[in-house]
Amino acid sequence: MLGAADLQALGVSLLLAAVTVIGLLACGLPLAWWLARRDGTGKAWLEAVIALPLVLPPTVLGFYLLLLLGKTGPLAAVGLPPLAFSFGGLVVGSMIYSLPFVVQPLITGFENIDQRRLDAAATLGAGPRDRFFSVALPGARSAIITGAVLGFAHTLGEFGVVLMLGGSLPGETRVASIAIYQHVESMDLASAHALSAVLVVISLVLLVPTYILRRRSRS
Amino acid sequence: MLGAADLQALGVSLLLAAVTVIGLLACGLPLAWWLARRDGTGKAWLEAVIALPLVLPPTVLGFYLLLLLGKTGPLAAVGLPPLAFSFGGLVVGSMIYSLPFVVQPLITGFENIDQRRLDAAATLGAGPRDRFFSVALPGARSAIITGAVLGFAHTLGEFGVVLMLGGSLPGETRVASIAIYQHVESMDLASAHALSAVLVVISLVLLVPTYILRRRSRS
Amino acid sequence: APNDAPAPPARIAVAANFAATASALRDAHESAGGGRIDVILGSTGSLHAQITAGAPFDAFLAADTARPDRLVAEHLATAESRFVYAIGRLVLWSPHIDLVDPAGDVLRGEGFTHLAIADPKTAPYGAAAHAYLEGAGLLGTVAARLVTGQSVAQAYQYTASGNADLGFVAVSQVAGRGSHFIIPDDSHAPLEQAAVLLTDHPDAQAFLHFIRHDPDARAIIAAHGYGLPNDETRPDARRR
Amino acid sequence: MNAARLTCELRLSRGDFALDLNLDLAASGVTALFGASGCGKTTVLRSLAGLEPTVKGRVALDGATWLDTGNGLSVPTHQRAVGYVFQESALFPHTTVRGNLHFAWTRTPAARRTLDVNAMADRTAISHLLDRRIDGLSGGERQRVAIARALLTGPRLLLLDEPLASLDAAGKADLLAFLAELRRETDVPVVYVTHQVEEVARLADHVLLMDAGRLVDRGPVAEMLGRLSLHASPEQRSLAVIDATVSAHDPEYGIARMDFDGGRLEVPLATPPVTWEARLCVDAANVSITRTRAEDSSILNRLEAVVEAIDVLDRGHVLVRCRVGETLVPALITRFSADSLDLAVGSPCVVQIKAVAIT
Amino acid sequence: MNAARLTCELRLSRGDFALDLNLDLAASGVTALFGASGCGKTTVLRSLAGLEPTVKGRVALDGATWLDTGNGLSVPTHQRAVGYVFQESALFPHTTVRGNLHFAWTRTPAARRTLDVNAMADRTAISHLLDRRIDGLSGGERQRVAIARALLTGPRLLLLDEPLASLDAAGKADLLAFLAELRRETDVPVVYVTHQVEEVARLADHVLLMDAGRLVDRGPVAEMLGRLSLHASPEQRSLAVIDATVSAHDPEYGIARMDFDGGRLEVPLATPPVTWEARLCVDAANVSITRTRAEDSSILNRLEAVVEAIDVLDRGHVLVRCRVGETLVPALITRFSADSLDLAVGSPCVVQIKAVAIT
Ligand SMILES: Nc1ncnc2c1ncn2[C@@H]1O[C@H](COP(=O)(O)OP(=O)(O)OP(=O)(O)O)[C@@H](O)[C@H]1O
Ligand SMILES: Nc1ncnc2c1ncn2[C@@H]1O[C@H](COP(=O)(O)OP(=O)(O)OP(=O)(O)O)[C@@H](O)[C@H]1O
Ligand SMILES: [Mg+2]
Ligand SMILES: [Mg+2]
Repeated sequence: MLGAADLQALGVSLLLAAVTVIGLLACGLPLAWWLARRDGTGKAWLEAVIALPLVLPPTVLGFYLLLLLGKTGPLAAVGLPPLAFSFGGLVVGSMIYSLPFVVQPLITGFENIDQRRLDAAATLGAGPRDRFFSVALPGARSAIITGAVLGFAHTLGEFGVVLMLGGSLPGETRVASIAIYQHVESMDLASAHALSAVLVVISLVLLVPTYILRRRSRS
Repeated sequence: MLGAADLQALGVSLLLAAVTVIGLLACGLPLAWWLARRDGTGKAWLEAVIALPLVLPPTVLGFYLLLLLGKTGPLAAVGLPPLAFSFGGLVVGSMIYSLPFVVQPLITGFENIDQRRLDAAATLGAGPRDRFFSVALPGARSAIITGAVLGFAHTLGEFGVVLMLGGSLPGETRVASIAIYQHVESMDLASAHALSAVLVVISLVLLVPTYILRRRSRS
Repeated sequence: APNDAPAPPARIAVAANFAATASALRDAHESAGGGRIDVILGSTGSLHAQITAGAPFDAFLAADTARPDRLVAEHLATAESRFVYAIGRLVLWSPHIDLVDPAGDVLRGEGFTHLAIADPKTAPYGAAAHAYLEGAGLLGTVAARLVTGQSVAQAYQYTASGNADLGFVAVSQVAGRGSHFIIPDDSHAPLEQAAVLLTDHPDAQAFLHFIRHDPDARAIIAAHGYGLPNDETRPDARRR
Repeated sequence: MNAARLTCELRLSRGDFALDLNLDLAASGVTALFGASGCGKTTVLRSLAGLEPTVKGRVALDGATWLDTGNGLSVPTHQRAVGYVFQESALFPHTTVRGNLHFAWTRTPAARRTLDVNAMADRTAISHLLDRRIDGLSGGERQRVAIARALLTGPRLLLLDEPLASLDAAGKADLLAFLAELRRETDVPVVYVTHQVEEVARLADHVLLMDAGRLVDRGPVAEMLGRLSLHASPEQRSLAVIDATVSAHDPEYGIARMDFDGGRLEVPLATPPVTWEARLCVDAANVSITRTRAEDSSILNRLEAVVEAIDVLDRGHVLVRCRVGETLVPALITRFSADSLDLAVGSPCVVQIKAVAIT
Repeated sequence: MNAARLTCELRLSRGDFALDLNLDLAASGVTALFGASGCGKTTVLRSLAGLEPTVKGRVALDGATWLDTGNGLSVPTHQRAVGYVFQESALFPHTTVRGNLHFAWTRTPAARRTLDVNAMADRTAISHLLDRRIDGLSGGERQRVAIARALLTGPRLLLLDEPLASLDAAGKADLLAFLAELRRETDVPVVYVTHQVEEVARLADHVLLMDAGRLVDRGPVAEMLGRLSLHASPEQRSLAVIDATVSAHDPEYGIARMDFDGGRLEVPLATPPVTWEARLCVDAANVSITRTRAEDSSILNRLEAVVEAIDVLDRGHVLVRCRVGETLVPALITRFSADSLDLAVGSPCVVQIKAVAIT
């Protein structure tokens, strides 16, 4: 039912989603932790700015990212290799676009951690880093899983940014969502349905155990 | 700088985002509360299903929704009015697409509420509904704001589902994201930039006080 | 950097409305012994923006002539490589067998609630349909019933799914089903779709040559409902 | 008093811990639940409140059945009209002290309302805290708020889990007096968990002693506190609990004369009492025994008694339970003294109680 | 002992509450922090631990400066090496009891380690709970885990905020003995907050009395407990604190003979003592006064004394501070008795202490 190209696109999608989530957690966890401990309007501004990628249509965001990361963009001007039309560029684009979905739940999760536990950890000799890893992360586990799932699923379905920034290069930047779009555009609805179904099934297979795991960690 | 059509589209966008968020909270709060109190694999499946709209590209999701909610779809067959090309249809489509962004943070927020507070409320005579309103909602306040912000911003930027389901009827289903996209596609970059900037500024104006409010509720 | 790896397949950026035809052409080209071709779909506007930003495409089959011309002007493509490879034909179509009369008078009546059209601002087919409606003095009567798709493909999806009773779509999309009225070519600017070569990738050159000159290729294009330019024989007014 | 009773059969098992308890109590007065840490006291209170979903058995208060798992009946917590002060304060952090009290007040049917928010705050000495948020309270302040909140609901059953644990002596005394007053004014049954015998002595009518999920002893407070040392180590003090009436007050020396069925006691009391009934407690360790009266000591109270039982607690300690009229007065003395005084069951003797040791 | 000291000046203001405290303590032994609910005890401990970011002033322990806001210095909590048992248990719910103890153990430098996880669990009677999750513990069990966790870190300063509040009598006695042992074995200074005089008497060397954020009195434990009733209501008991050595033990009667600088006491002690030093406490309410010796009572201990001070607490109560040798033994008696015994400062008298009232 699925052609080799579709399978390849599926592989790129899963890889992209995985790398994006890992990257988002790597940046998002410290950022959210930092923000959760801050107060005042400066923080509110930063949080609002993080949510901003959402308010632009993805294609338009992709367009701006293309201008930023492309051959003629400012990054290229300072000598960095252009990221547009490469897997790396897709990762950057997806991370920017999915950032709020990951960081926002993390901030909320970190804010909910009982300050007394952090105080206790400090009296037991745990420094700030240690407290982050040994108290904050386990304490926000459920929020981390929520953020990771939202980021993962959103990256899988992402389309506008990826298409614009990645250029749909087979094997590198053509992801499943683009492949589905192409099938629809070429009026090959059967393939579109099949690929959609596979994407949905794979997502279920990945998400259900994740949610079961999240529950287990609570009781 | 902005034409009348753009302003109208902006109005539709804001109205759509507001109605969608209200609708999502109205459905999402009870759903999340119910899910947060459940356990086991059944729950994990349901949570995974809620996340599924994310994994499909929006246009494709819109396409399926068009088939489902349209004139010839199963909903019309059972006598419901077709939702395609109407503001109501957009609301339904946006709600389905943004559901996970609202419900997931809410579930996490509700799960974090200290059971002892709910127990205490019960001994003070508060029934289940009352506990939901008087203990769970204030307790999950930060998560609710997070969910609402993500839902609002995502609806503003939403494009694929809205376009597919709405038909871009000026004043009814033509939203700002479509207008920006049109400007970009027709290489009217100045208008695209202007409208994007207005959208971003409006979002900031709405989000910053929201985040300040969320902070205030915590201390 | 020189290496022994086989050259990557040629990447041809193709306007989405030409997707099905392009696949057929690619298959024909490959079975005729041509090199491997990757078809990359997008809206003409997006593809143009991507090419401008350095996208590694080897050729561009646009849905209009404006973007290829622009690329030529921007020195991203050579003028010699530009040619019109197909001429779109607009049709008023409905999946219902008896809704659209051969004269298109249905537009004057109240027999429909939604009329689908591609976005006149971004899609050539939309602009053509808009021009037809304007010329026929129908714009006022149908304006409130117009539903606008992002592309002609979406206009087709609106109509084919029954959500719009009828729509302005490409002949290439409808393949004789339902009822239709072919819009006269002279009621709007010709829907010429031009191609340009962006690199000197041999397979891309070969593919464009195939489309331009090969009789089989031209037959495939025609079979998908496109008109064909007279090519060399017909002088192109817009050419420099 | 008619037969209003609290009956319960509770069974629950949870890892190593199993609860198996059958109770039938008069549904009035204060029942103290006493026992080592981890013996299941909190679990019993939670079960009575309907907060332990896995508990099996029956609970009925005053004719109304709250739980009957045999018949699939379990009245939800919010319909049980229990007032519960939790072991760890469960105040609502999203609102102020007033908000917490108001929460309880608005959910109390008018018929069950007694004191209003301000009056209750006054009685529990938290008026100055009303507009504070919960996380701006000290531990003891929180506990007082939790008590005030539970009392506001005018409950039909009051469950108190170590409610005075982190209060200072004065605060404890005030709240104990308030609880004792409540006990006199209303006939709400109270189940009171504490590790402090003084609190039990001051408040309770009945004592239940638990161990490892089971009831090991029970009885009226005077009996039980008179033999508490028998159950545990000598650290667990026995007490005399004497219900008495004030018959005279000497304003000059601030001393009240209190009559009880075994005689008369003199007790320091700075100001004349508000009520004539009082409950007096004396730690068994503070009761001394002589065979004859010594007249020149500072010990004011000397009562004729008969030795009813002598229990050797360990090599060093003997608990001599003396009967003074109808009242049991336990004396904890050394075995050496018991021998040198030649005490035996039935011996007449004099129990000496310092006035200030009576509380 | 050299001059290792804990000095602090703490100033903090928070709404109605202002803390203003200057302290200079020997950096060894147990300092009890005593005072009414809300007077700022927890705030002082938190300030010492570095958990109150808004506190101003100086804190120095044994030469090392932890806080000096004048010079912008504040050593972060995790570098202060304090062990802290919080008033509300702050255990980590995401792991087991063992996980909580292990957390502390792994973060303790080898040089400061004393008991390992299992040994500590043993000493605090929580070995059977090691694999439980925190929400499967009763209130008292949590408290024991919190104590074990704080002690594992081998702290240089131990801060205990009502650590024994929800323990039963036996558990309290065990842990008190363990803490007393720690006090003897190590010279870690301890600041101990409690509302229970018994705990102060048992453990403390020094007592600080706070009120509304200020220090109102301080002194060695015997002095302070001897006059505690003077500061507050008579509910606040005064105690005699007597450091004595065991000179003989009668195994037959389970009685030990204890010598102190004012004489000899007989105290019940079932088994021979492990250490020869002991601290004895007697509640002032349990001390009676005679002018002459009465010989036939069960009261074993009669000590010659001189009245040093007589304080009228209220109309009914008098606190007579008697000097027995060098030791202060306060007696709380009625004013009536004081008058009838015709006591005055300088009067010779006999203080009677029941053996079992000595704890
Ligand atoms: N969720 C649980 N899972 C397993 N065991 C539990 C759980 N909750 C409580 N226990 C155990 O049940 C027993 C009874 O606990 P409970 O809280 O009723 O004791 P308690 O008598 O109130 O003790 P304390 O005086 O310390 O508060 C304890 O041994 C405790 O360890
Ligand atoms: N966040 C806060 N905002 C305002 N006031 C506070 C805050 N936290 C504590 N307080 C007040 O500071 C004072 C001291 O509190 P602290 O917790 O130190 O008292 P405490 O002596 O430990 O009392 P307790 O014996 O009841 O535990 C109290 O009056 C309390 O109400
Ligand atoms: Mg308990
Ligand atoms: Mg405190």
